Amino acid sequence: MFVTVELTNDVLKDMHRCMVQIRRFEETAGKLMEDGKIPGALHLYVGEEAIASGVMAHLSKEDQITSTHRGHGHLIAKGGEFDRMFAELFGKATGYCKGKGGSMHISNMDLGMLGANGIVGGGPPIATGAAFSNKFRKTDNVACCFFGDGASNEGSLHEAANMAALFKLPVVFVCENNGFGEYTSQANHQAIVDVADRAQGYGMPGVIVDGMDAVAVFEGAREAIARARAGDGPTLLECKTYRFYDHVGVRGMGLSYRSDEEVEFWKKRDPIDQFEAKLREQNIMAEAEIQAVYEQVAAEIEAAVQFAEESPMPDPSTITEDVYA
Amino acid sequence: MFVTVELTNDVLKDMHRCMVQIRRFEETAGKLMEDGKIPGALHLYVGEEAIASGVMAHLSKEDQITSTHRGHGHLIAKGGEFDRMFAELFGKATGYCKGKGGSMHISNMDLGMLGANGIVGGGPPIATGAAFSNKFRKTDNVACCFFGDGASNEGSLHEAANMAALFKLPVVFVCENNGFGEYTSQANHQAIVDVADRAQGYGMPGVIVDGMDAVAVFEGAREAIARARAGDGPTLLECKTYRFYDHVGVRGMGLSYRSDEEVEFWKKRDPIDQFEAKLREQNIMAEAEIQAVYEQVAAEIEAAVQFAEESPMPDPSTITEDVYA
Amino acid sequence: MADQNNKPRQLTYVMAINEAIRTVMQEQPNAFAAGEDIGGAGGVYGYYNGIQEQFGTDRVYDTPISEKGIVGLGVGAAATGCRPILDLMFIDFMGECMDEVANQLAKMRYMFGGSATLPVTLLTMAGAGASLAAQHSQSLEAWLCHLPGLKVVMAATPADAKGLIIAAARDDNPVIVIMMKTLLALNGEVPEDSYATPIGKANIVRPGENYTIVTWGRMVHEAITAAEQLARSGLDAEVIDARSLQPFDTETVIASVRKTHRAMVAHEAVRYGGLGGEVAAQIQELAFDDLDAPVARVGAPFAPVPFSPVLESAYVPNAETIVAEVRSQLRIEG
Amino acid sequence: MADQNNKPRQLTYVMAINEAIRTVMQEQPNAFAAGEDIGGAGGVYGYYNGIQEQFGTDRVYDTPISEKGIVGLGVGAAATGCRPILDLMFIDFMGECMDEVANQLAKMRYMFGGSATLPVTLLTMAGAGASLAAQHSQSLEAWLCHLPGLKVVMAATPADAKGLIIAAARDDNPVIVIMMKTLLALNGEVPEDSYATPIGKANIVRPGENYTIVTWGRMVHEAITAAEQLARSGLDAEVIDARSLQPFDTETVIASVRKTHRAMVAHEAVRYGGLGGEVAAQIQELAFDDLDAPVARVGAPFAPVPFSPVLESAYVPNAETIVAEVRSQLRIEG
Ligand SMILES: Cc1ncc(C[n+]2csc(CCOP(=O)(O)OP(=O)(O)O)c2C)c(N)n1
Ligand SMILES: Cc1ncc(C[n+]2csc(CCOP(=O)(O)OP(=O)(O)O)c2C)c(N)n1
Ligand SMILES: [Mg+2]
Ligand SMILES: [Mg+2]
Repeated sequence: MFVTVELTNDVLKDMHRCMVQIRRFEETAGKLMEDGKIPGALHLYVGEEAIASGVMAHLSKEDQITSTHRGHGHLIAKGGEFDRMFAELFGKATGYCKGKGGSMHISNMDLGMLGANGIVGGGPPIATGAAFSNKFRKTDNVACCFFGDGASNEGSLHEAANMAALFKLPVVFVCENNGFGEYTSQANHQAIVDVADRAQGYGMPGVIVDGMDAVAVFEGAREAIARARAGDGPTLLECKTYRFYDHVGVRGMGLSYRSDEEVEFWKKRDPIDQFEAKLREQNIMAEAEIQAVYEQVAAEIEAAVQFAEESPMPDPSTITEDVYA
Repeated sequence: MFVTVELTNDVLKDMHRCMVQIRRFEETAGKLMEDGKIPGALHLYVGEEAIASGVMAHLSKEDQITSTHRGHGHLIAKGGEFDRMFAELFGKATGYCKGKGGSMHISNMDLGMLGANGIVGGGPPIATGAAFSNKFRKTDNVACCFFGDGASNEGSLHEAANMAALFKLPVVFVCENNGFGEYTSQANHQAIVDVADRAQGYGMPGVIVDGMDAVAVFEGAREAIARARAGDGPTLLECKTYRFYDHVGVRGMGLSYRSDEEVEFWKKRDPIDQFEAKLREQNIMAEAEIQAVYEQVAAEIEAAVQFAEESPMPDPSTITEDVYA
Repeated sequence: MADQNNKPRQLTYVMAINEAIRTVMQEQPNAFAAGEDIGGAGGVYGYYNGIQEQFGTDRVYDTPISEKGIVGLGVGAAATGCRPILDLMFIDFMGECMDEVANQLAKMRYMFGGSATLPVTLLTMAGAGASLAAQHSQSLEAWLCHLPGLKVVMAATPADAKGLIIAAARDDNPVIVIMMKTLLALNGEVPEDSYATPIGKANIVRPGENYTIVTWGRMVHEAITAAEQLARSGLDAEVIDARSLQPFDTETVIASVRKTHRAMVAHEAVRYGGLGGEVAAQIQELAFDDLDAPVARVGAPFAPVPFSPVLESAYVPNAETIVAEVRSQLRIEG
Repeated sequence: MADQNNKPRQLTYVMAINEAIRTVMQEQPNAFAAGEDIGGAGGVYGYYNGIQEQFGTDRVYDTPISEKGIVGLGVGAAATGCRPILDLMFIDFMGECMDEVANQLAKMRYMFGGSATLPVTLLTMAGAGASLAAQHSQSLEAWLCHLPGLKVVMAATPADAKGLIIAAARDDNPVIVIMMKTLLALNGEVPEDSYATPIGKANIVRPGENYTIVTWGRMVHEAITAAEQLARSGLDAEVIDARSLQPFDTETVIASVRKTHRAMVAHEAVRYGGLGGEVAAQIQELAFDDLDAPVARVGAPFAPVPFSPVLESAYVPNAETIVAEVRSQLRIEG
């Protein structure tokens, strides 16, 4: 059996920092978009930070993930650096994708982050391929595939899940169920309540955890990832969560697809607030230490935004570069 | 509630005749193919007759079905006429598709047979559309979607099943699980034993019946179809079956993908033999009456083959006809 | 309602789409609309705003994110008496449902010997220019036009957006209506009544004497701008909005080239393998002796659409690209 | 083994494919093969015969019927150090996995700013002539060639089938190798050693002086037959097997046309919107002043592939179609 990551205080602190990093990155990105500095579409991860933090606590750089259109949080948790991330969102030459990808394709192969994806359901077959590769190359690495409740209705997930179970591949399908695909509620896109109910139909375990609780995610992911590393095949790990901002951008479009009460209900369960309350309660981090994290992260972000702002735009002559190896 | 079809002696006799018709049609088609009279690929339904017969016993012409590459049996059970069927297989102008479709696209809209399909998994979204239409047009018709165990791994089935359950559409997904997709056994294409296990993940019932027993299929279909007509949504009805001939054509390719023992085991469970044994046992049909069916069917087939042989080939000038309405 | 000064009514492209869908839903009791987020949300680009409210949840359906499912739903429903209006948010998602589009929707009638009729209207959004990167910015009309059984139209103006959608919905064949995301805010004259823009008929949007530009979609406007610039060099370019890409109005194009003797095809899609090749090939086939110069082509370079605005704006062909190409084709200096 | 008389070895097209796959599996330890029924059964056309036996179930995988899954598997595995050989039984099934092919496989490297490398080889079978009807007989190379990021090759001979597959597998880019079902039994000389047919280089299979036929796939053989017939009318046609459709060897084609002054592009795909348009457009762009006649095009009529042999054989272009088109193009009497 593989040694799994234990939930030490250091791990808890790392998860906290990670959530704060994601939150601040996203809030900053949202503002920069509203200020017209970030072009295109921006899908923010605010509210869902516990999932990326809890899962990625188990992964090394050699483990891979596939992400979604809502991918910044996954990249940050996988070790992505703010400066190159902001630079990418700005469309700068110094960005992770040299400005060619932007938010929806942000990625870094060296960190095992096989890309945000503009195609809903684009990730699962690719994650399955990475897991196949891990097994084929006789490594003990695992691939984690993030996807939404909306994405769970795409055929790609079905095909990938079946294949992963059949070949007993080291992959974890992490469903970030935030109750909506864009503006369509889960009740309006599927007749089931738990996406995890689909696991059995592929011959893999389906596990449900509270996606607003980083520790619950951590524990769920620990088991699933251990199973994958041990060669026992995939798991469908469903994390119940909520996004605090709109589907795209920051503010709602004036649409009434979510009631104020619903939003308030979930905001009370803010994954960071809850986590910090526990950290304080259990004397793992004092208030000052927590505040120090925010200050450090704020400084990092400020520097990164400056880096991005000062970075050069890509040269138009590079348009036809990077098409072929 | 809708009145369902009761299992009267007449219905049993109809089912018997239907199975014999399919068997004889397929055997004849196989021979004609070997004689070089039928071009292209022919996927025979021999061994699986109980399914088409048992399900179609409940359907009227206004109910629809979608079929597969193995579609002759479905069309016969839905009321397809031998002469136009053979003519189509021969590529004649008098065929159901004027010779343009052939075996893999044989169809008849007037009979509610929305086509064999050369694309594995092509049927489910179309059947779901027909079911949608039934509901939209406020009819009480139902659509039955036939698909194989191999097809169950296509994304199209996933998307269709989810949508059908969500919209509570009058459709029955009939899985003809013959244990193989071409030459690949079920164990080599999915990690589950029962395709019906997938039903729960869409929020619909999954039911397993003996696909070699027309009465068992009839009863399973009765409930599923009644549910659909009543507006209670789809059912996944899995019928365990076996094909007696090769995946395509008649004889095996010399491949050892199925053991002789396995084939023998299933041939002992021949759906027609078993059914006739019961008919005799329960004095529903005497031997002579059974034999008369074979004779009538043989005569029908002979006449139909003659019709097909004597029919004209389509005129090459028709190539660009029927592309647009 | 006609406006008070009795001037022809102006409408944005997005509102013209909206009005067209409402018109179709009114005219055709068996029409229903299905697509992702078109119901409660009115569609991500808003062209479904208010339509579910008006026609009810029995006529306008939010679907799961299941493009194969959506197109298959349309095929099955159309074959059994409905007239579906399907929504494929971005043409880039065509890859998800290409089997249903290419192998079922386009071919069913033919494979069935003419017995199936598939009055499906499929609306989808194409084009670059919104910093949406490689998977949300494509122009894939060439894939669709190569498929017998489909009709394909592309709307360059609010009036045509309305007219082509209505024409598509009245047509008994599957028609794919490609709309342009960068034109959504464009204002134009749009008649209030119900009318169909004939499918198969190109539109001469700027008559001219000695040069022909055949184009479609957003590029129609770029071509007009280019024509104005070229006028200063003494070139009087005729701009033809092909509008219907399948069937294609070869006749109008050839008549123009016989008059002008020089031609270009311009589209936003990647140049290599784009429909421009087909059109250029047709022109030289049918008007070879009339041509004073090779038929020129303008299209995007051979790369996916880049995200960064500086790259994207250099990538997407526009009026300057057209003018530059004409100058080099005709060896006109500066 | 060289045969006893020391004559160059003959191999069928199907066996050449088989040998190529074996060669690649031997040369590249990180190569694996995955597809429907390629393992135990050796593939529906037999070109995988014996390969799983030789390399084991750890290198050769039967997959579920999940085309999206198969291509996605290749993308993910290639991006992380493997060199997948994927099998898509029929090119007609491209619709099932077009998203993975067009939006992931073709674009990943670009979207990621060049950081991902995707050495995927995808084998697939195209063409009509086997009475397999509309969904198993298509030639869809035009879709693929319009996609920056992919390379696309098509093998007309056993030697090229082997050489192109090896070249594809050695290439660090995604390469789609299109094979022709009607050529499987074709015999030809095939070197025994491992060799790569260069991607991007056309092959002049019949030199000629005063006419150029550019073609690919099965039509190469039809063009040669046509050229022999045309020789009787005093036309000495050069036949060019384009072989590599993306990148396309424009240079070789243009050099030929500059010499011959008359050209045709012939393919089995539907004529409208086929790659022939691109090639014809290029020829007139680059060799306009050399052309004595419009570039002709031969392709299938605008209809899906019909089932009935009498219809299919009238549908599929062949030597007669080519000859007839040349005669009408050059106004040569019967
Ligand atoms: C194939 C495809 N279909 C539709 C879309 C448009 N789209 C982008 S995000 C989204 C909703 C996704 O919902 P979910 O998977 O639950 O993720 P969430 O946004 O909730 O994180 C949709 C429909 C797309 N990008 N790709
Ligand atoms: C999309 C697609 N992929 C692959 C094939 C090739 N193919 C034809 S039949 C078949 C096996 C289907 O298996 P199953 O669904 O179990 O039906 P059965 O033949 O057993 O009745 C395959 C792989 C196809 N026709 N379409
Ligand atoms: Mg969601
Ligand atoms: Mg089967």
